Amino acid sequence: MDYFLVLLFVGLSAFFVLGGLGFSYLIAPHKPGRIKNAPYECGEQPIGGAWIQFNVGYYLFGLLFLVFDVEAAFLYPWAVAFRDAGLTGLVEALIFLLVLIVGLVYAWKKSALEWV
Amino acid sequence: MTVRVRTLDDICKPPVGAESSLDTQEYLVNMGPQHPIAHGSLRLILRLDGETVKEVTPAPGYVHRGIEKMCESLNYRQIIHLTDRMDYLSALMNNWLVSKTVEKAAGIAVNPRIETIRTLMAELQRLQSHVLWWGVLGMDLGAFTPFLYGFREREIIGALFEETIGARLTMNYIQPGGLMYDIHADFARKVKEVLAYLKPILVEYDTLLSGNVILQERLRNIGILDPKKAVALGCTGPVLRGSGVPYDLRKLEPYGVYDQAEFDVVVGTRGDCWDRYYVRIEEMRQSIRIIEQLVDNIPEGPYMVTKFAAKIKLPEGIYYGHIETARGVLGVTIVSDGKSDIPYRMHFRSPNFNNLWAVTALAPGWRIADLIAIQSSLDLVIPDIDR
Amino acid sequence: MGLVTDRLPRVVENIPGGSILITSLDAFINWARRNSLWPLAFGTKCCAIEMLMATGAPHQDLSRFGAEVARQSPRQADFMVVAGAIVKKMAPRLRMLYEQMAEPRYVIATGSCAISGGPFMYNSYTIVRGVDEVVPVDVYVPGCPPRPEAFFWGLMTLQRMIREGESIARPNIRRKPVMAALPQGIKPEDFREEVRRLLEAENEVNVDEAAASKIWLEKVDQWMAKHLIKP
Amino acid sequence: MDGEALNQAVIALEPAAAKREKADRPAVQVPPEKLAALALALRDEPALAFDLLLDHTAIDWIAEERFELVYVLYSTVHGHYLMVTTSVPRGAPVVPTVSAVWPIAHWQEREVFDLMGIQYDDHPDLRRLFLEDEWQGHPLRKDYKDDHMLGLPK
Repeated sequence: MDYFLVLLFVGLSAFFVLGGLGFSYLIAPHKPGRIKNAPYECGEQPIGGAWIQFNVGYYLFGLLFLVFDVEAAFLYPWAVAFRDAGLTGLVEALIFLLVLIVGLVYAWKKSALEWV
Repeated sequence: MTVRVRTLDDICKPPVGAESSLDTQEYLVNMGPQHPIAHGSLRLILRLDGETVKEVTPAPGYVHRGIEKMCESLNYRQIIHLTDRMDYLSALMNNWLVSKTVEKAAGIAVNPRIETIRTLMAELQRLQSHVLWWGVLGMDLGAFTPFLYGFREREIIGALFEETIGARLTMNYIQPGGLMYDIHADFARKVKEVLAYLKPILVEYDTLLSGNVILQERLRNIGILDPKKAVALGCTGPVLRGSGVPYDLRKLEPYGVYDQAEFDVVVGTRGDCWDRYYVRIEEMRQSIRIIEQLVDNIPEGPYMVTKFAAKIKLPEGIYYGHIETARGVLGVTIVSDGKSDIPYRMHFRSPNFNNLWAVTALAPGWRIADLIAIQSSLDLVIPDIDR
Repeated sequence: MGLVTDRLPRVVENIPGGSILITSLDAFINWARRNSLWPLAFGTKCCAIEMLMATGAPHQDLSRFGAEVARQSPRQADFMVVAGAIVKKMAPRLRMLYEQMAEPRYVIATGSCAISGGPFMYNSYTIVRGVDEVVPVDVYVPGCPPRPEAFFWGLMTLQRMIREGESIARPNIRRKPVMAALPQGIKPEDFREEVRRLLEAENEVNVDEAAASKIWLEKVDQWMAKHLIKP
Repeated sequence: MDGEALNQAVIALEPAAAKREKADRPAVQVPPEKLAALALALRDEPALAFDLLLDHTAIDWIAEERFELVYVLYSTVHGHYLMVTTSVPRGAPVVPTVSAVWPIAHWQEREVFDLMGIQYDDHPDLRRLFLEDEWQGHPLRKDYKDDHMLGLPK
């Protein structure tokens, strides 16, 4: 029976997301043009292509962010069910955090965090 | 005799790094005419390697209206309204400069009342300009609230101008031979009220922004301009004084009644963005000191020495005058052929034009965020660069 | 592309009850659009201080009209505030910025420099005399610089134009310039009739040729002759 | 040093220099070929030490068929001013650059080249500063004709 709430929740969120996009998709005028699709550079023609070799630091930062973002996402359900998870739940969460802390320290020592 | 005229496209060719090599390639980005950091329309072509700026090539000219060509067909009174459209944040000082140079050349003596009112108005305008700069610096570095504080003060000082001059931005108030109108009846009382209000405000500015650790982190030791380099690059005003050179025309060549007011020249030590920032905050305090000493005894007398429509003819010759505006030394070179009241040639030495090129010397090596801090600490007004 | 977005409103209109649906939908959409107009901060000169900064500041507050979010990139802007003189070197960039704005887009030309070249009209070899030679302008706010309240009146005029003339069946209708500071004696009916009569297709502007030509003077005479309400 | 003494000192330094009358501050006139040497001397001479180039502009004397270039110098050490002018025929307006002596001259000369059309030889990066690169003519010259310029109505 209580699955109805989950269905309602999923339905509402889908409605808001798809409804917003769909409504504006139907109603908003859509006139793509050559200049309109050109990349915006403060009113100037962009110089040179964007397909270049750039610094690897961007990728490293992106990766680290992804890892710790997902970690935060996992912590949310644990925090909700914190009270009835009892002591075992707490220890498991700490172990999970510890593993990620080790990863962070490793990245720190390998100076992946310093921006070159 | 090698004269080679190049074009902007020679600069704009994208640098090609070796495709296969491991090192990163550089690329060109336009911080173009429409950009929040360009207070106006200034285009900076940045050669970037990842985040670090390799080279900055400013390309001004997007607001070049040819004011110097227009001055060759207007007489001296009509030129005044063009001057406050160049550096609109120190409009009164621009007017004062042309009036002062024309009066000295034509031999018109101006009575002390006019001199005192001119000095008062110039210092109020300097306060208003620094207050706006402070708000916009906060906004450039990401903090939006200083912008609201800054403009609150700007409106209060603007109200003073509006009562006497009637304009908020383009003043056209100081004419060769005196002033456009006399000051408002209770001008002195209102100025004292505003000063009493502004003193605690400056303390509030320090606690709000100056003491903020993020701002100090963004400004300290960034874009260090040593004195030799600053003088070589022709910087003047708070940019030069921030590097430690005490070059302030109000002290060296006292014009108006600056010699009657006792104030000191604010000089920085290291010449980084923080010094240029704090020099302007201190200058605001000095301006308040000057106004306080002058506002009580404004001498009596007519506010206009020559008839308004009188033709002012300058004897033949070349005259150079300059004045200390909020951004540096604004100079004017008037060449008169002695026959008519229209100048033969007029050239403005704009402070922003010379301070702009410090960016090319300061920016390489820093990251884009530091470039924003450097550009904002130089306090540029673009129409003054392009004239 | 556009089978759905462009034809749907017209298809619905032909169904007997359709036009009621369209107009009521219009009313709602126009209400939503006009109360959240985001300006593209495009200040070149002293008007920028008055129009974009002073109006956004606490004393004269632009957020009363829902327009205080000054976007820097044309992608997220609804209307472009041309504040300050436009010179020949800037005209193509201005046109490019206008092209890169998302539909439905409007232009408010503030300050006499943007309207007619202002104090730089004579003896200036680079000024473009009037921004309407480069981008189709919707509202003019005269003044040098106009007071922030004058800019609000211009903004309210634009909002009234959106309420009157905008429709999803014919999106982004290009409108002839309407003076924001309406001369005395102009009644709301004249205003509504003016907007309805001005629904024209967008005219292509050749930037280089337009910026160089002096069509501004004849344009004003035509406009004054056509629209001046004889007392 | 004050006006007159300054003029004599510069003339002593550079015999080809002459005093320029009708100027409101000490001014010296010098032929263009001597300009580069004088500029270097003015900056490095300890007694003069002109290290700040305040302003550089050009005047188009169309009646006398010459351009006059004006350099306003200031010494932050001694605190005195000097105006150095040099004249160049309108036909071949070529002047040696002083951007090696005062780096700011690099851009001031570019502005004068852009608006007045005076060529600076071995200037590191001589291009137009304000106007587009394909702009025809130099606007600040007295004989500059442009139909875009609206004349004042009589």
